[in-house]
Amino acid sequence: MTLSAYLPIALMFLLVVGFAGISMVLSRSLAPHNPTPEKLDPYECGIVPLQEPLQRFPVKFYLVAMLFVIFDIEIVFLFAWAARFVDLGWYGVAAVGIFTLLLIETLVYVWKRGALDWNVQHRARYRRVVAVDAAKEAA
Amino acid sequence: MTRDAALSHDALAEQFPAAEFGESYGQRIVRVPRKDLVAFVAAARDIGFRMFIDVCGVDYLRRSPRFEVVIELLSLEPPSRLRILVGVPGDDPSLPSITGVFAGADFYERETYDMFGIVFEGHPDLTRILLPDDWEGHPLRKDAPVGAVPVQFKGSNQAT
Amino acid sequence: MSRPSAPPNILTAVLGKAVGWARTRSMWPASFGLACCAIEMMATGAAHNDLARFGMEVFRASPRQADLMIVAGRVSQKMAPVLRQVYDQMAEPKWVISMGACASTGGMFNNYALVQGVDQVVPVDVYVPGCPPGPQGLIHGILTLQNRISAGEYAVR
Amino acid sequence: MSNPPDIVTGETETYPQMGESEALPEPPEKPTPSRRRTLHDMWVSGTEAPVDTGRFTDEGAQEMLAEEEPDVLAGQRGTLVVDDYDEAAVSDEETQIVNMGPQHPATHGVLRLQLELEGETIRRVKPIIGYLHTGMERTGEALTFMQGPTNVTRMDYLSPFHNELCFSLAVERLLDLEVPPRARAIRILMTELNRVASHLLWAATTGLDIGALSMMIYGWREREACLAFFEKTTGLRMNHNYIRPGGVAADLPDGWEDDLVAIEETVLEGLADYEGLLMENPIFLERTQGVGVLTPEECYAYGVTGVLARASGIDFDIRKTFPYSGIEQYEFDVPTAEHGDVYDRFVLRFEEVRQSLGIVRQAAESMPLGDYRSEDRKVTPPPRARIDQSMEALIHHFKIFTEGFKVPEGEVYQAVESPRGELGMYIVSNGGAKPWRIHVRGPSFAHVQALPAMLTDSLIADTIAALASADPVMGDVDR
Repeated sequence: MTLSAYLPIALMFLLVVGFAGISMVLSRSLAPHNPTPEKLDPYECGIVPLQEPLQRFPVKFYLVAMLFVIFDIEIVFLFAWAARFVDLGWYGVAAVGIFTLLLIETLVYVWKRGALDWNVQHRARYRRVVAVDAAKEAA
Repeated sequence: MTRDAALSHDALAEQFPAAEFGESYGQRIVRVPRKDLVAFVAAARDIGFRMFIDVCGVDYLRRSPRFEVVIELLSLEPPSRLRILVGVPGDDPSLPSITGVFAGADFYERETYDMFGIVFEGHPDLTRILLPDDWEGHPLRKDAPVGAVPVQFKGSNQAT
Repeated sequence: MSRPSAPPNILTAVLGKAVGWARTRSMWPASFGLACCAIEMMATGAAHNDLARFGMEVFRASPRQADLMIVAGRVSQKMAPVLRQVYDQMAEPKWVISMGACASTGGMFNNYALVQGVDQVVPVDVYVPGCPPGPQGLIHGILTLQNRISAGEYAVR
Repeated sequence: MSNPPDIVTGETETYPQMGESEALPEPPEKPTPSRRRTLHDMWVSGTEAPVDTGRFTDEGAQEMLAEEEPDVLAGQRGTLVVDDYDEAAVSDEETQIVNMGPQHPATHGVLRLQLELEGETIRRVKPIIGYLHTGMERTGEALTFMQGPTNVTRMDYLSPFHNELCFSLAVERLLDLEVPPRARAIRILMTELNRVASHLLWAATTGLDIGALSMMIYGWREREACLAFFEKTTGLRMNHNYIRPGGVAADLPDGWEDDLVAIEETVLEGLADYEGLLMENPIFLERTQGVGVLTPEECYAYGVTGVLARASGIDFDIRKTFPYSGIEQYEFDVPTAEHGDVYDRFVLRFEEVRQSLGIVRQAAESMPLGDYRSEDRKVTPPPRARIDQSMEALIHHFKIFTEGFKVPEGEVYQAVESPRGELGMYIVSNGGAKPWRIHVRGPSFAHVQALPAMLTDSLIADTIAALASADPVMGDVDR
């Protein structure tokens, strides 16, 4: 692979870095920069915040974040296969198929363990609504 | 209001001799002394006025019981309305709260307190509702200043 | 409140005009709808008389991403500190349009409850008359503000 | 400081001030329960010392405390009336009080909700209102009866005609004045069209809140058609001051029949689009069914009326139980449902738009001829041309427009079915030209109070849907 094959990639890289750099420099120099104490306050719909925002978030938020990371990375791996899937032929499809099946299995496990549903309904009134519909279907 | 079926009008009448019943433009009103207000409202709800509609205050500046609290109730089966008027003297503006009977009276009583300064005893959380907390005075009283900014128009007689 | 601007010469003048022009192309309004004027502001943003023609159809909820605050409606005494807080939290090139008679001068409610004119709370750039001003009135106000900015009158505030 | 001076006489109506009157005794200041902190101390993030809170909003006493008395706690949890709160299932995770404050895209105006959150589930709700308090009831006392509709029409700015109609009907009952049949028919026609426009706006903003963004564009498209007709008839798109004591301000413009036919066509067509877009959409069903439920007992206790009550199964519509302005001659029915959740409210409101369009069509077809204002020249000003001819008309005109017509002493409560529920006006007159007291019973005030019962123990996303389905208009709440 002669060096020239890498020229478009280098050009692309320069373009990306150049655009990002220029826009940051321009906005830094032209836009007024004026951090006031109010701007540093957390935004609470116009009310001055009472106390520090809660540091320890409930664990459910981290759970959802981790699940997202897992399935997002899975897609990143698929990119490599997608680039050459014609040449890889059925062998490629099988390999990726096994990989995806593994992840679907984790999805089913997570779904059954109930990590995905947030809806904690304690009040009878919510169950009553479902019951009324069920009764109607039954009747 | 003309289809106002007479609820068991007399049922309330003989339970509360002190209440004077009346009629104002087709709607039935009743004037109840302060002390047995809660009992009267509970009795009214039991005989049919189940829907709570409204509580508001009125400031009759020169009348002997200066303030008046007006409670509106509604019954659905024989569709009819009832308006309960309670006189509240100016020097001791307080009366029992009916949040025990109707949970919906909470915000209305806070608004009446906010606007007129009428204190509702037994109200779980009697604070201002429409005005900011550090507001002095009760604006809907007749002797409260309107707070109007005098208009700069030179020709108009200068507002006090 | 802002950086001292350099003495005007040919380079910065052209740059200043370019920056002024760029700032008006898509000014995102902070959704500060209070009362009846907010309904007309939404009508301006909807399909019939479209605000998207000026690149302004997205009403940013948080003041961080907003350049223009349209005070649409009557400002009560309880709301004034909130208005001031949201104005302070907006990023620097920010402008204020006071929409409607109640925001501009207290309108027909000359009493204890309203701030008689929102310019007692925040510096206002354009006053739009009307009660409520129709969508055309509001767009006219916005265009006036944009012409002023690209002409460089409110370069940096 | 008293009301602005009289235009003609120039003397001001002076009420006895505290000083000069016969020294009204100062009422003993009853200490409100002191456990509420009067001015909460605050730590602004990033600084060590507590900051002087003079400049900040200090609704200290109205805000939600970490620990509350049991009865206040029940109120905030919405279990005062129907206590179905499953105490055991509440985990002891750390909770956080968050502000869904006055400046928020989904609170339909400047309503502030303080939510105590446990993760994404809401434990307690405290609505804080008053951010749009305009003192309209005090302004109403300074305006004559004829100027009243201008003040009242700005209260519930989504249904200005209903406010004006309620005020005018109340004043007419005080005056015992009979309004000609054409005026009554025009009034019904305009208020029902106003209900259509208000429900369209509600469908647009609620669709936007729930995530159906295109609903916002569609909803406004039909509403513009209605507003164009309002502007053609009354001269204004909103805040019309069209329905006045004694009739309506002007007759219908010529060519109004085909305008109405065109409106009915576009709205019905639009309605079919919305129902196609929303009603079978699984995401929409998931977001609305079983959300924000109100039980009938809570509707009775909190005074919740209108679509929210009918969705919970209470068959109460003022147009049927206490008909006003001749609406009983038109034939329409009032749909009800039984779940009381957001989905039922959607179905009911769409159905109500159809019923209202039916009423508008019937009113248009059977529009009686004749005068659109009452003949009683004491109340309605004479036509402009008459003033040059007859001295008496000139006197009437002068009297009405300077000091206003006198209303006999008395008090009246008049209710009207506004798109949000029972809109009532309690007017006390002391025989003068200005009302002594106007109290407006806004339906949204009761709906905001019932929010804790609807929102607790659901997810934050459900709050947006439930709050939007209650359709609170803050002008109606704060007045």
